[in-house]
This record gives sequence, structure tokens and C-alpha cells, in this order.
Amino acid sequence: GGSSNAAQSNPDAVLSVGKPDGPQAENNNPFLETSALSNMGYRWMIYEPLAMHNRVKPQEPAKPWLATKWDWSDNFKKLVLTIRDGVKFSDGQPMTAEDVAYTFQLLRDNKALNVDAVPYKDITAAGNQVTLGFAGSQFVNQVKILQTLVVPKHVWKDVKDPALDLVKNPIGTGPYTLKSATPQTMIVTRRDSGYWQEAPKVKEIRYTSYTDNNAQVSALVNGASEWSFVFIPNYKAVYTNKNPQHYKLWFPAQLAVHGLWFNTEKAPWNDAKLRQAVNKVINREDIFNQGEAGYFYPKNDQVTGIPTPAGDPFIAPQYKGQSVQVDVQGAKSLLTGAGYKFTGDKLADPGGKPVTIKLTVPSGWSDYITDLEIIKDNLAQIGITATVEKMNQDAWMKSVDTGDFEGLMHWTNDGQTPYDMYRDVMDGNRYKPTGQGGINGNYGRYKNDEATKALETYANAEDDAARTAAMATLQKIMIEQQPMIPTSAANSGGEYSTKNWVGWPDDANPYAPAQPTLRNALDIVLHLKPAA
Amino acid sequence: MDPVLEIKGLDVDYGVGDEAVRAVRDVHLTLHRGEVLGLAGESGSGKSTLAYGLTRLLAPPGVIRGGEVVYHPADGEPYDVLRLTDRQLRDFRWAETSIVFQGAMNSLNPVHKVVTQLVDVIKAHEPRTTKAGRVARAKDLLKLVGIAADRLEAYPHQLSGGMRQRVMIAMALALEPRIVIMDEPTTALDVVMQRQILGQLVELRERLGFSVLFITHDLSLLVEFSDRIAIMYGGRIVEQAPAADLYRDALHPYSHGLLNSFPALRGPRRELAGIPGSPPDTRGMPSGCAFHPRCPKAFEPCPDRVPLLGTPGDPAREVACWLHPVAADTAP
Amino acid sequence: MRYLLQRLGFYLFTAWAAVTINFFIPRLIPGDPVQSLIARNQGMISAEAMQSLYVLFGLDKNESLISQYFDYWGQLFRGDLGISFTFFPTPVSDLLTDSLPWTIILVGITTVVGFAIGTGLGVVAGWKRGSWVDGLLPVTTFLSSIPYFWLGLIALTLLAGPDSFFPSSGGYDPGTIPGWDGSFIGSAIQHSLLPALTILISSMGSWILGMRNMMVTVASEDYVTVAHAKGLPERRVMVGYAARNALLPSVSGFALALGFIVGGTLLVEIVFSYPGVGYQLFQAVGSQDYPLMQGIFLIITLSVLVANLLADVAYLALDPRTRKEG
Amino acid sequence: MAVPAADVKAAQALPLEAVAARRRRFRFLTGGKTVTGLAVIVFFLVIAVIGEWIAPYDPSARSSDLLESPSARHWFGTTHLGQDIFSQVVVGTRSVMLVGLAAGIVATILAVIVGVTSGYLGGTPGEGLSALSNVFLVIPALPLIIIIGSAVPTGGDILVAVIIGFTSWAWGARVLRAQTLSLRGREYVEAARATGESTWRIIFFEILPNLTAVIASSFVGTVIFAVMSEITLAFVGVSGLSNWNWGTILFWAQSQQALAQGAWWWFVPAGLAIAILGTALSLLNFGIDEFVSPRLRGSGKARVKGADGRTHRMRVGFTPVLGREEKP
Amino acid sequence: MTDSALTEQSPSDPVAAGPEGDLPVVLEATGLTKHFPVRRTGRAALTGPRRSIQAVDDVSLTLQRGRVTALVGESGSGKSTVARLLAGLYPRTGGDIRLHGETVNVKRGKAFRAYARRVQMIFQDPFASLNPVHTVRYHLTRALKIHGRAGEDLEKSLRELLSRVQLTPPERYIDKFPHELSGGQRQRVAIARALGADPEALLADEPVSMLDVSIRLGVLNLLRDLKERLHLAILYITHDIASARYFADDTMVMYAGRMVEGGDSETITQRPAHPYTRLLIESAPDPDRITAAPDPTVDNRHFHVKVAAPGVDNRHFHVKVADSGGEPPSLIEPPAGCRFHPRCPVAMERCTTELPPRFDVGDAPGHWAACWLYDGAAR
Ligand SMILES: Nc1ncnc2c1ncn2[C@@H]1O[C@H](COP(=O)(O)OP(=O)(O)OP(=O)(O)O)[C@@H](O)[C@H]1O
Ligand SMILES: Nc1ncnc2c1ncn2[C@@H]1O[C@H](COP(=O)(O)OP(=O)(O)OP(=O)(O)O)[C@@H](O)[C@H]1O
Ligand SMILES: [Mg+2]
Ligand SMILES: [Mg+2]
Repeated sequence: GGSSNAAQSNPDAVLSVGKPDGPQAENNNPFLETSALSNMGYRWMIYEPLAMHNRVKPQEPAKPWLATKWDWSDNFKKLVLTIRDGVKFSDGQPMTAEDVAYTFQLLRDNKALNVDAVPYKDITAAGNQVTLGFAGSQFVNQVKILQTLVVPKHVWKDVKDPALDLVKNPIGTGPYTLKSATPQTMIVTRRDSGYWQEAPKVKEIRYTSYTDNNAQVSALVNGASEWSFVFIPNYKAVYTNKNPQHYKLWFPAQLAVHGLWFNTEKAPWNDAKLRQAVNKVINREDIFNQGEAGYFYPKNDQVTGIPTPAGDPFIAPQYKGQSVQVDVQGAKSLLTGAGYKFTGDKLADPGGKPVTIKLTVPSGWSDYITDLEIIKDNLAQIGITATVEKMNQDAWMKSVDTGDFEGLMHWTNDGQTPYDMYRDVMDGNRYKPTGQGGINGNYGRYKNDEATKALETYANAEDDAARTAAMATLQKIMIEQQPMIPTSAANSGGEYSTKNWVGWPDDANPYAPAQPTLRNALDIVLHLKPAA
Repeated sequence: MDPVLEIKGLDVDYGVGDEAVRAVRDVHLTLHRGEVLGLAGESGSGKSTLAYGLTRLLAPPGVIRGGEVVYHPADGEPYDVLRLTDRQLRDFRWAETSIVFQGAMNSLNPVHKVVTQLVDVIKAHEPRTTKAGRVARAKDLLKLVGIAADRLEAYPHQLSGGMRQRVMIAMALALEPRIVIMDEPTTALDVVMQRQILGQLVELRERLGFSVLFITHDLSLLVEFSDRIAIMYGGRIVEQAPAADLYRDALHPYSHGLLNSFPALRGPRRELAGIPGSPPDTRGMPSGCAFHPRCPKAFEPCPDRVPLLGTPGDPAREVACWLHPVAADTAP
Repeated sequence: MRYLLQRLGFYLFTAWAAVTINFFIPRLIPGDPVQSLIARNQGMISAEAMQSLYVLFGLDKNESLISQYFDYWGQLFRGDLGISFTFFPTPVSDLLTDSLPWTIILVGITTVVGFAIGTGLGVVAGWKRGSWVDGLLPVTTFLSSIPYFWLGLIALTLLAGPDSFFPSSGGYDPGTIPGWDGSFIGSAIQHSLLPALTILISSMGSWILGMRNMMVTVASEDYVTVAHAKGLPERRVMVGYAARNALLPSVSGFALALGFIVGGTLLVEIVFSYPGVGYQLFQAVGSQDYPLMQGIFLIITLSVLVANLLADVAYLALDPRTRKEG
Repeated sequence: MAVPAADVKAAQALPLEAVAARRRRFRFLTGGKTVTGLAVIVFFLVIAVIGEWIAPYDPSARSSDLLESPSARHWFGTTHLGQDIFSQVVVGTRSVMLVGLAAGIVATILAVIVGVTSGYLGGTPGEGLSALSNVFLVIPALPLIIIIGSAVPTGGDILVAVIIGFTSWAWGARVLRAQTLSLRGREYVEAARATGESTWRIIFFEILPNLTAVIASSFVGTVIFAVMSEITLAFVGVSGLSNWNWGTILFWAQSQQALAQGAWWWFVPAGLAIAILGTALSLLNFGIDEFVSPRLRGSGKARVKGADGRTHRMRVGFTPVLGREEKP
Repeated sequence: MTDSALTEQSPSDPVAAGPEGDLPVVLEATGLTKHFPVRRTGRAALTGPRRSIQAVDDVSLTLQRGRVTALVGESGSGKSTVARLLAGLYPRTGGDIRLHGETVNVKRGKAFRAYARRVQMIFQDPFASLNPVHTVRYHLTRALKIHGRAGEDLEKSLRELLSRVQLTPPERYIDKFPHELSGGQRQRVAIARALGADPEALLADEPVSMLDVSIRLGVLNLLRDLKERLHLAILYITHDIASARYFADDTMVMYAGRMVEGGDSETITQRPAHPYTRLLIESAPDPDRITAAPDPTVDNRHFHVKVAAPGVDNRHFHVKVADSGGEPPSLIEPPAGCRFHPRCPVAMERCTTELPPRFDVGDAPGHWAACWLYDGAAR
């Protein structure tokens, strides 16, 4: 078929991007996560952020983009942005501080668009500067604010309801403009002129939405897709071995984890000793290799739960380089030390009740199910009878929300520091008693004043020392209390082919996560060069 | 009178092998030109089987095991219908022999108009006729049986039972066949309608000169309408005589019993004797004369030997009964 | 005419009841679209986004189910099917316009073709019992007992591949742009062959069987015997007398099948990544997209009803007995 | 919107079928089709009962034989976790059979209640019930099952079976209603009424027994549908089935892209098992159909030797003439 | 056709021998009317008048103990409907049914059962009126049980019932299914079931029309025997008028939902008064016509009908069958006046407008006809 021809020779300098998301609707609203623009990732080719932040190295300073300079003052309560000159929207109009300010105003005034829930307050534009004032410290939101995509005021001021607009003709400052959009394929083409920096080599990017993973994988295998983000089981056999020279995948960790959560209010799982013992027997290696296909969610065995190497700079010196080892004997002695007893090979709590756990998972989430099957086996080694119960996704979501569970696999938020992740795990301010829904993080109902305070300190501290201390406290709590057990790191990566294009990020040059739907996608496209 | 159809030793079975039902056995019957031959006998005696068998219209598992059905065409040599190829048979059908089936309700295709069904048959046999000519002919046919021509466009369900029956008769006459077989054409109708239709048929017969094989189990009807009557019992013809003779003086005890089962509408009220016992089971036909278990006059040869149809004296009559021995030998 | 009016009343009632059920059932499912959206993104959307999404989808207002129900009817009468959550803020009607043609063309054509071929074979099988067509029956039975999706997957593995003529997914070549031009239509046809084959293979068996059994029944009707007795050509008897009447019961089955075109092909579309309504429905269910679900259900319900109405009309045309005089 | 006329005809033919001795009624059992179907179903039922004991491995147990092709140790190969697929298929039989049968029973009971009652009662209640089944007929069953299936938090085979049963009775109800309508006018029903029988007794003792064959065939039909639905649910990953069945095997195969990995053994056994079970059920259904309708009954030999020495197919309109050698 | 034919009737019948007025009336219907509503659909449902099939209109009859009353008439004339009305299977539109003088008005429940016990019905078709899935035993047991006659010796009652309908020995039949019985045997089982309730009145709806000639007679003889032994009041419905003559004491003739003539059977069959009855009798196949009394005026096309009503000119009129319009009239819009007038060869002006009441014909006691021809006779 014609699909494979596209990749063989590439005189048109086309880049084919794929996603397994099913047919898309024509919807190019850059503020909505539900738009095709966001789903497929061409949002990043059309709209540009104020600064380009590398998620793989969250501590690296962001690259100036539409803003050339940003200054935080007043303990992160005030931000002054200096806007780049000479940037033009694709309709030829220049981009000014006005547009930037207008974008922030849109976010402030439309709660529905403010996905990051940044509490914008005062927004003023003067000359090439935009000043933002906040009520509280925005330390943890820094990147979110700087990553805001700038939209043209002259277009958006006429939009009646920005949250309901389909934006048929998206206009941004990016190097590409939308050429055509069908439910299956969306094509962006390089602007002829007027891009503020050196134009990318890729002339046209075709985004194809495949209906499911299988279709996407076979598109990758036959070269119809050159860049994608999809789960591939047994990736070597299925994908990379088909063309080891060109077919690559790179999934660096980011600062978020997946792991085993307990409802820490339910006995016996309210006992930190028990949780610690469990932590000692979970085989992260198996989870990584079997559940996550050996690459997908990278193994995370740092004792603090912070994924490395992205999180390395945050790990307190006393925990640096320490990883969890499977230690059945250690777990057993820890338990017997805490009053647990073994009858035969079954574990009973100090009260004499057998220790069991019901692990729930949405049916259909195959990697989590596999992870839990592995955990179930691991727990059997210390006499805990675990059952894996599959339920439907909605019911499962509800049980997570109300705390109606004993144990489950879940993820945490990500951020550019481990703060977001820890906050999700143990923020007492987000605590709601078991049975009460509407929770937003802290699914384990973990309540620890020390942790809550450390989180507050971290977010609002005026100096780095206080923050480092708070972070160390959080790490200590994580290790001693183990409110949840991280098993894998969240990733931000993708599969790509070097057949037609080179310059992709990899371990050697980790300048961006290789995922076409993340903000850094534009940075990657700008790095691409035709293969020799 | 010259014969138009001679049935010789016809055997018809349902199924093959041991399970087979011998529905018609060794039937000899001659239909003469222009006569109405009545075929009577109780239910299950094989009347319909005989009629369908001689035209080879029996549905599976019916098979014709043997015999001949010799047709005497108006011109040319007589031939055996059972030896015709499918093509020849198709041409033979309706053009020479037409059939009016028992239930007119089911004989007409409910989804086609009357005219279609009439024209169909003309078209199949006389492909050279024009469409208009065929429709005109259909109209004439309907008129022939006393139905207004505007009923051509009607669907069968829009006609009453009697009208449908008449449409079937009209269709049977469409190609002016020499033989019309009618299988209980009126049993579903009430007497007034029945008489109307039969009256019409007799009149048409006189005009067109075809022969009729008229099947019913209503003997009183036959006596009135037919020239000759054949009585069937257990798959065989047991008696055959001119209608009036049979009514006056039935030779076979079964015919006698049949005649005695009808209450008369006129004349003195007589005691009706009926026929004792019940009809034979087709699978286990009694040995010898099939009627012997019910026969009041059964005697020594009846259970063992099958009486053959023969002329007892009156050359116009035939009977198969040991009470009326004939010259012919007996079958084993 | 009366008959039709009477049927119309029935259809209106059924439509009302079905729409009502369609409205309530999705809402009885625990969970909500925001949570589903978050869950689908497993950490890619931050928990903070939740509130903004509630606002976005208008789920922050506490409206009673009943008032939502009446609003829904109000919307329906205005021809407004609402806004999809998954593809917010795309109107459901836009989504359906995108996906419906695919389904209707692929499944519609295959249903019709399957019916035609199946019925044709059934006619022959029933007419010539014991002939080779009759011998096909066990094979077709086996084929129609195979689940659609499995057959599809096997077909994909065996027939589709990097170098195969059959593409493995999608409705058309990613490179082409939908339009009435040769390359698009060609590619659309190419993409539809494999799914169409799968549907044909697994649906034909039941048509063959149904028609065959009806033929056997009808072949022993008196009017068929009469048709033989009339000396009509065999073809005329088989087609005009037997098949014509045997077809009647199949007509309603066919109408029902036409009605289920939209709803019945979920799996085919999933397996072949076909951009039709079935796949969309599957997505909608997965993400609690009530408006989309309702829209699709409405389409399904309406198409079933319309198909039934067509069947009634066809019956009226085919079977004069149903035509009441006066 | 009619019931296939064949069914109606069949039921009408039944009482008239006086000749068929009861012994002959069960002749359908000698037909190859039905016996095959029955044998396969019995086989699966046996596996369903003893599956857990004869399975060589725990179907969920992981081992180090990851994704191995069929071998003496693992007849059907292993999964990505080293689970034995043969054991999964064998153990999974129970859930499939259980859901199929239970859903069949639920749907059949509902269909009988609604169909027969609405057919017999007539009038407003009858029309109401008939409208109800029409509504359920209009709503596409599979999506509805998926939706309801996702509404129940955790599965359990019985619950899934009940859902399938509750959403798939309508067709049966309609067939039964049409049958009942035709039975209602029968004289023996009138006669029972004239004798003084009560309504419920007429329904249960006069009408129902005459519907047995239709009910049986609708039961088999529902079982087929239920099995397919269960497997589909599991395959698309919606149902809360917590244990093994053939659908879950296929789900795993699909989510691990078994075919892309070349692990055909992961897909083929379960799919074949479904197809074989489905075929067996269909065969049984033919048997029932033929049992009900004498006209479908293969009437002995289809071919006979004709007078001309050639064999003829028995067919309507051209009665074969046998060879005459028997006659002198 | 002499009067001797009249006196010859059933000399063996002790009950019928007496003057008929003396016999107790078991079941009596007066002015019985049944209209079946016609389903109005479409526009007619909104505007059109409410229409109905007037299946039975103003029918009166009495059933007396130990007497057989025949009801004859063409197909669709409402005979079965009358029987069903009498059996309580249809709600009636009008009129009155009295059992031993007491008006009955029950539809279901205990009261209906009590009524059913006294008035039982035998259905037309023995092939259809027995449930194919139940044995003879079941059918009879139910009949006995419903009417509380089972008691301890059920088996004995069953045997007795079977012997009563001459299905002997009972063991041979009791466990058979209907399809294992012949038509005559089935009809006997149906009769036995009706007798199981020990009724006083038996409504036999064409009990022999589906049976073979040789079996027919047996069933009729059986019914007559039952009448004589058990003194049942029997309504014998048929369209075979000859069998009515043979079997029934009285005969009523129905045409298009109305009674047109009544009287004792011999009179009706030998001296029919109403033109419809004449048509009926002339149409009945009669072998004697050609064999016994060759009549040159009768041919196959024209029926020679003599009108022999006293007070009316002895006119000859011919009924030309092909023209007499075989179609029975529509019961939805029945002809005004006498319903037979469109087909009647002697129709008069008033026949088309005025409904004829019952007139005594006067040639025999109790012989009446609803025909204007006999208006004079009444006066
Ligand atoms: N398809 C069949 N299979 C087996 N036996 C059959 C079949 N059709 C008819 N018979 C038997 O053949 C015998 C003759 O049947 P046929 O229909 O010829 O009788 P008939 O004289 O026409 O009876 P009727 O007056 O009831 O129409 C019957 O005993 C019947 O049981
Ligand atoms: N349940 C019913 N609903 C509507 N019309 C009916 C019903 N039953 C009978 N009829 C009509 O009433 C009229 C009389 O019918 P009925 O059955 O009483 O006639 P019948 O004299 O018994 O005829 P037959 O001799 O054919 O049995 C017919 O026109 C019939 O169509
Ligand atoms: Mg016959
Ligand atoms: Mg009647």
C-alpha cells in the first residue's frame, strides 16, 4: 500500500507522527486537553510557550522562548516577563506583550481553561514586559506559568466563549500552520516565512490517529509512523528488532511514580511496619520487565521513591544511591519484630488475624493487572494472601475517590520537583476521611502533620535551604512510613525512527522527552535533520 | 369410448426400503374421453396419492415404484407419462392434464395477482402469444367461470373461497387440456357454493369436452355428478362401475358400507349401518383383502389372498372381492 | 395507509421509550466523565485539572436528573445532540457526521451484499436439497460461530502486513485527504475490503440457513406444486413462486440487520480500527461521554426504527395480504 | 416485524403431525448434526466441571517460561507472564459455560414470562408487554451490555450472566409471543377454557408445553449470544470478570499484541474453542428446529435410483420413478 | 314427502315421544346478539363510525332435556358463535341466556366453573381440540377434577367415562396421546371430556365435519345414545342438513347471523319454508335425485324449487345457481330488511326494507320461518 512508500524516500521532508487515539474531531482549541490539537500534539507546532522546559532534566533552567527573560520576586509572588521582539503570528501580525497579557487574562477569567489551576491575580502589560502578581508563592508553579502558550489577542478577543470554541483556524507563533484536518489525519506545514528563529528542516508533519495500540505499533513497524508514543509489549521482538538500526525508543523517567497505594486508614494497612515489609518484597525488576515490557514505566527502586536520574538533585545525601532490594528475610524479621506471627506460611497480625489484601484494578488495564499479579506473588512470600480483583474503570475510580479499597496501583502527579509527587501521596490538606469523595490526591488517606507541614514549607519557603530541609523531611517520612510504595517511575518518552530524520533526544543527548504530545515536541522537531 | 388415460399397475410409495408406506398398490384405471370419473374412498385410501402420482407431482418422500400411465394424445402415438424426461413432462403438464388441487386457498400463490398466475401458464406453454393476447385470454377464462374480468387484478386473499376455487378451475382450463384432475375441489365449501361450482364444471365439460377425474370421499356427491365411479380402499381400487349402478347395487361390501353411511335427505328415514372398525394402518396393511377385518361378509379366502379387480358379469363393472369371483387368478 | 399510521404510533412509543432508557442508563453508571478523562490519561493530566474540567463540562451545576431529562428532550427537539465530553467542545452531531458515513457505507454495503449472496445461496440450497450448496451449510455455520473480532484478528495477521495489499487499519490511507477523488475512494475501498470480508463471512451463514429453511418449507406448499403442475420452467418456479414467498420472513430479519448496522459492528470497527460509529461508541462508553453515547444510541434507535418501518413498507409491497382494503 | 414464518408454520404443523410416533420424535438424535453438537457441548460441560482439577497448572501462576510456543510442557504455550494457556483455556471453560447457561436461563425465563403472557392476555397488558420487548429489541444489546457491564463495580460470572440475560430476552419474547398468539386461538385452548380451567393453568399446562421446542431453541440461541457477549465483554476489557474465561485469554493476547509478537498460540486455542462451542450450539439448534418442524426433518434418503438407472435427487415436482425390476 | 315421514321420527326415543312442551327446558337464549368490534385504524379511527361484525343478531333458541336441536346454515352464518356464547366463552353484546330459567352472567372464576359444569361444549375439530402434549388421562382427569368429581376413585371415574363413549377397553386408550388416536377416537375423547363435567347441556359444534364418512356415523350414533341414556340437552351444529334430519329432533336454520327458520327436523328437511332453507336443501348432494326420481325439470344447472306455503300462490321459481351470488352478505353492513333478499329469487319490495319476524308456517306445530312469504299464513 501507499502507506509504506511515504517512509522510504522522503523528498518532501515529511515527518509522520502517530498516536493510538482513534478518530479525532476537528477541534484546535489550544487550551483544551480534549482537542485533537492537544491529543495529537500539533498544538506545540502551532503555539509556542514563553519558555521551553526540559522535563527530563527538571532542574535545568528553561530555555527562553517567547519570553527572553523572567524575574521572580517577592518570594515568587511576582513575575516580570520580558517578551521577545520580532515574533510574528502566522497571520503576519506581530506578537506583543499585549498578547501575552491577554493570554494570562483568558486563563484567569475562564476557570475552565486554567487546567493547572494557577491562581492568577494581577496581569499588566507595559512595553515588552508583562507583570503577573499572585496572592501566594508560585514556586511550585513556576514552570507551569512559563509554559503557557501564547494566543493572539486580535483573534481571541472576538471569541465568544473560549472554552467552547473549536478554533477552526489556529493562529500562533509556531513554525507550522494547520494545513488540513480529518478525523484520521492532521497535517501541519512549515510557515513560508516569518518564524522568529531558524526554520525547522521538516516541511510537513502528518499526524495520524490510529484506532488502537496494535494499529499504531504496526504503523511504526512498517514505517508509516516515524514518531509515536504507544505501549509496545515485548518491544524488542515486536518493534526494534524489525529494524535495529533505525527503530528506537526512549522512555526517560519523569518526576512522578506509579505504585502500590494502601488505604492507610484500614487495619492492618495503617501499620507502617507492615507497609515497610511489603516494600521490601516487591520485585520491581519483574514489574518492569513483565508488567511494563522492560521499558515502559522505568523501574523505580530509589528508597525515597524519587525517580532517577530526573530526581537525583533532590535526593537527600543520606539516601543517595540507596535502592530497595528484595529482602524476604528482612521483611519477615521486621514483621515478627512488630508482633506479627507466622502460622505455617501465613502471616497473622498482632491481633491474630490473618493478613490479607484485596488489590483492585480496572479490568482492561493490562499493565497494572500484571503488576498486581506480580505483587500478589511477592506478598505470598511473606504469608500475605492477596487477591487481584478486576472491576470496571468507573467503579474503580469511584473507589479511589472514596477510599473504598485496600490496595491498588495508581499514579501520582508529576512536576518539576518531587514536591508534586509527594504532595499527591501525603498532603494532609487534601485528606478526606474514607467514604468521603471528591478527593484530589492523597488517595491513601494518609494523615501526618509533619508531612503536611513539610509540604507547605516547601511550597512557600523563601529560601532554598528551607526547601531542601523540607524535601529531606518528606523523604524521611516516605521511607519510614511508606504511605505508598512506588514501583515504577512515570515516563515521558516515545518511539522514533532514525531512518529519515536524525537528531532525536536519547540518553546521550537528553534535551527533551521524546514524546510527540509534550511541550518539548517543538524543540525536538527543531533538532531534526534529514538522515544522510 | 376411447381412453385418454390408462393407468396400469401403478404402485406409489412414500419412502424407500422397509419403512416405505405403500400408499397406492397395483392400480388399474382407465379414463375415457369426455367422461367424469369419480374416485371415492375414505381418507387415507390413496386417492390423492394416485392423482399426484400419475402426474409425478408427489412431494418427497413419494416415489413411483412401478406401473405405467399411458396417455393417448389427440393425435399421435400413446406414450407413458412416467417415462417422460423433465422437459417433456413440463410440456405435458397442464397442456394435456391439469389439476385442481384440494385447497384453493393454498393453490394460488398469495403474493401474485390472479392475472399473473393465469398468464404465467399460458406464457410457459405458448411462448409466442403476445402479452395483451394472454391477458385477454385470462379475461375470457374468468368469464367462463362466472367471475367478472375486473377481478383479474385481485390478489388471492381478496377473493372468497368459492371464487378462488373457480379461478383454479379457470386456470385448469386455460390450455384446454384433455384431462382435468380435481382433488376434492369442494370439500372446504358449503353446499350452496359446492353445487354452483360443480354445476359450472359439468356445463364446461359439455362445452369443451375434456375428461375429469373427480376425487372426493363424499360418495353422494359423486353419484350425482359423475358418469363412472371407482372406489378405493387401502391403496387399491376395489370397485368400479357406472354411477347409477353403483348407487343402486354396490358389489363390494366396502362400497356398500360407504353408501350406507350417508343419511339421506329425502325419502324414508332409514337406519344407517355405517362401516364398523377403523381404517387400516398404512404401515401394517392387513393381509389378503385389506377390508377383511371390517367386512361383515368376510369368509375363508379373504384374510389370505388379495382379490384382483375383475369383471363380475356386467362388462361395465369391475370389482375386487371374493364374493364376486372373476376369472382372473389371485395374487399371492 | 392505515396500517402505516398504526405502525407509526408504535414507532413513536418505542422511540420515546428507547430514548428515555438511553438517557437514564448512562447516568446510572458510577463515576463521571472528568474522572474517566483523568483515568485515561494516567497522570498526564494533573489532579488540579479536575476542577477546571468540571467547570468545562458544566458538571459543576447540581441539576436533578429529571430536569436534565426534560432539557435533553428540549435539546433533541431543537436538533441539538449536545457537546461531546471526549472531544469537548465538538458537537455530537459533528462527530456523528464524521463517523456515520464510514459505518453506513462499510457495513451497509456488506450487509446488503451478505444478504443478497446468502439469500441467493440459501434459495439454491433449499431448492436443491442434497446438492453441493447444501453441503456448504456446516462450513458456514462454523464460520458464523466464530466471533467477529477473532476472525478479524486472524484475517489481519494472515492477510494484512507491511507488504500486503490489505492495509491493517484505518478507513483510508493516512496520506490521502477525504474527498470525492479517485485516490481517496480507491484507498477507502482498499481499506474496507478486509473488514467487509470478515463481516460477509460471519454473517452469511445465518442468511443461507434462514433462507434455506424457508425454501424447504415453501417448496412443499401447494402453490409450488401447482406451479410445477402448470409446467412452468424450473427457474420460474424457484424464483417466482418459491423464493419470492420464502423471502418474506427474511425481509424483517434483513431490516433488523440494517438497523443494527450502526450498533452491531463495534467489534469489527475496533479490530480494524475503522473510523465508524461503533468505535466511537466504544470510546464514548469508555470515557463516560454521555452526550456522545446518547447521540449514538439515538442514531441506533432511529435507524432500527427506520429499518423496521422500511421492513413494514417492504412487507406491504411484497406481501399483498398485509394490504388492507378500504 | 414478523417472526420468521418457518417457526409459526412449524408450531402449527406439530399438532397435526399425528403420524409421528413418539419414538420417531427423537429420531433427530440419530442425525449426525445433533449428535455432534450434543457431544461437543457435553464435552465442554465436563471440562467446565472438572477443568479446575485437570488443569496442569494454576492458570494465573507465573513461571519463568515467558511467551513460549506450544510444547509438551505447555500444550498451548505460555503467556508473557509464563502462565500456561492450556490451563487457562481449560479453567476458563467453566466461566463460559456458566455465563452462557445462566444467561440463557435468565433470558429464557424472561422471554417466556413476557412473551407468553403478552401473547395470551392480549388487550392493554399484552400490548404493553409487547411494546416493552420491542423497546428492548430496538436498543442494541451489545452496547447496552457494555454500558451496564461497566456499571457494576466488580463482576462475578453470575452478575454478568444476569446482565446479559436481562438485555437479550426480547427476541425470544417476540417469537414466543407470536407463537402464543397462534396457540391462543387453538381449539384446545378454547376447549380448556370451556372445561373451566383457570387462566394460569391454561398458560402453564396447555400453552407452555406446546412451546417447549421453541423455548428450547430460543434458549440455545440465547446461550450462543451470551457466550459471545461474555467473551466480547472480556475481550474489550469491560466486564468485571475476575476469573479466567476464553474472553480474558483473548483480552490478554490482544493487549499484549500477541499476534504482532508472533504468539499465535495465545489467540488460536481460545478462539477455536469459542467457534467450536458456537458451532455445537448451532448444530443443536438445528436439531431442535428439525425436531419442531417435520418439514425440516431430513426425510430419509435424499437420492434414489431411478428407472433409467441413474440416481435422482428427491425433489418437489418431479417424483422419481423407481426401477421396475421388482415387478413381474 | 308425506306426513308419514313426520310421525316416523325416533320411535325408540322415550323422552322425545311425548309432546315437546312437556320437556323441561335446560338452556334458553333469547335475543342473543354478538357483535365483534372491527378494529378501526388510521383516519377511520378518528372520524369513521364504530363498525362491527354482526355475527349473531337476535337469536333465540331453547334446548330441552333429552332432545337434540340442530343448528344448520352456511359457513360463517354464526353457528359457532352461538355455541360459544352459550358456553360462556364470549361476552355477549345483547340478549339473555337462561339456565333453568335463571339468567347467567358469569365470565370467570368459580361461578363460571359452576356454569361450565352444567353446559359443556364439544369443539368442531377433534384434531385441534385436544392438546397434543397431553394424554387422554390428563384431559379427562382435568375435566373431572375441575368439577370436583375426582374423589378417591379417580381411576374408576376415568374408566366409566371412557366406556361411556365406547372407548373400550379403557386401558387401551387411557395413556395415549391424541396423535395416537384416530379421528373418531379423538372426537370420542373430546365428548368424554365434556361428559366428565356431567353436564346437562352439550353444545356440539360440528362434531363430525372433520371426520371420515365411516367414522362420522359412529360419533353421531354415540351422541344419540348419550341423549337417550343421559337425557342430555344437545345443540348439534352442522352444515350438513341431511345429518340434522337423521340425528336431530328440531332444526334451526341460520343465515347471516339470524335465525331464518325453525321446526322439527323432518318438516324442515322435507318441507322447507324459507327460500334460503330451500336453497340449502336443494344444494345438498342427493343421489336419489338422479337414481330414484328422475325429474326432467331438474338438471345440473337449475334447481326446481317448489314454494308450498299455504296462503301463497303455488308458484314455481327457479334458482339459477350461478347467478344467485354465492357470496354470503357482509356482516359488517348486512343488507337491510331480510338479510337474504339480495340472493332471494322471490324477494319482494318489503323484503328489502323490513326485517321479517317469525311467522308460523302452519303446516306442522312449531314450524316457523322469518320470511314475508308467510305473513299471510300468520294472519
Ligand atoms: N409424506 C407421506 N409420508 C408417508 N405417508 C404418507 C405421506 N403422505 C401420505 N401418506 C400416506 O399415504 C396414504 C394415502 O394418502 P392420500 O393423501 O393419498 O389419501 P387420500 O385418499 O387422498 O385421503 P384424503 O381423503 O384424506 O385426502 C395415507 O395413508 C397417508 O397416511
Ligand atoms: N373472534 C371473532 N372476531 C371477529 N369476528 C369473528 C370472530 N369469530 C367469528 N367472527 C365472525 O363472525 C361470523 C360468524 O362466524 P362463526 O364462526 O360463528 O360462523 P359458523 O357459522 O360457525 O361458520 P363455519 O360453518 O364456517 O364454522 C363470521 O363472519 C366470522 O368472520
Ligand atoms: Mg387427499
Ligand atoms: Mg363454526
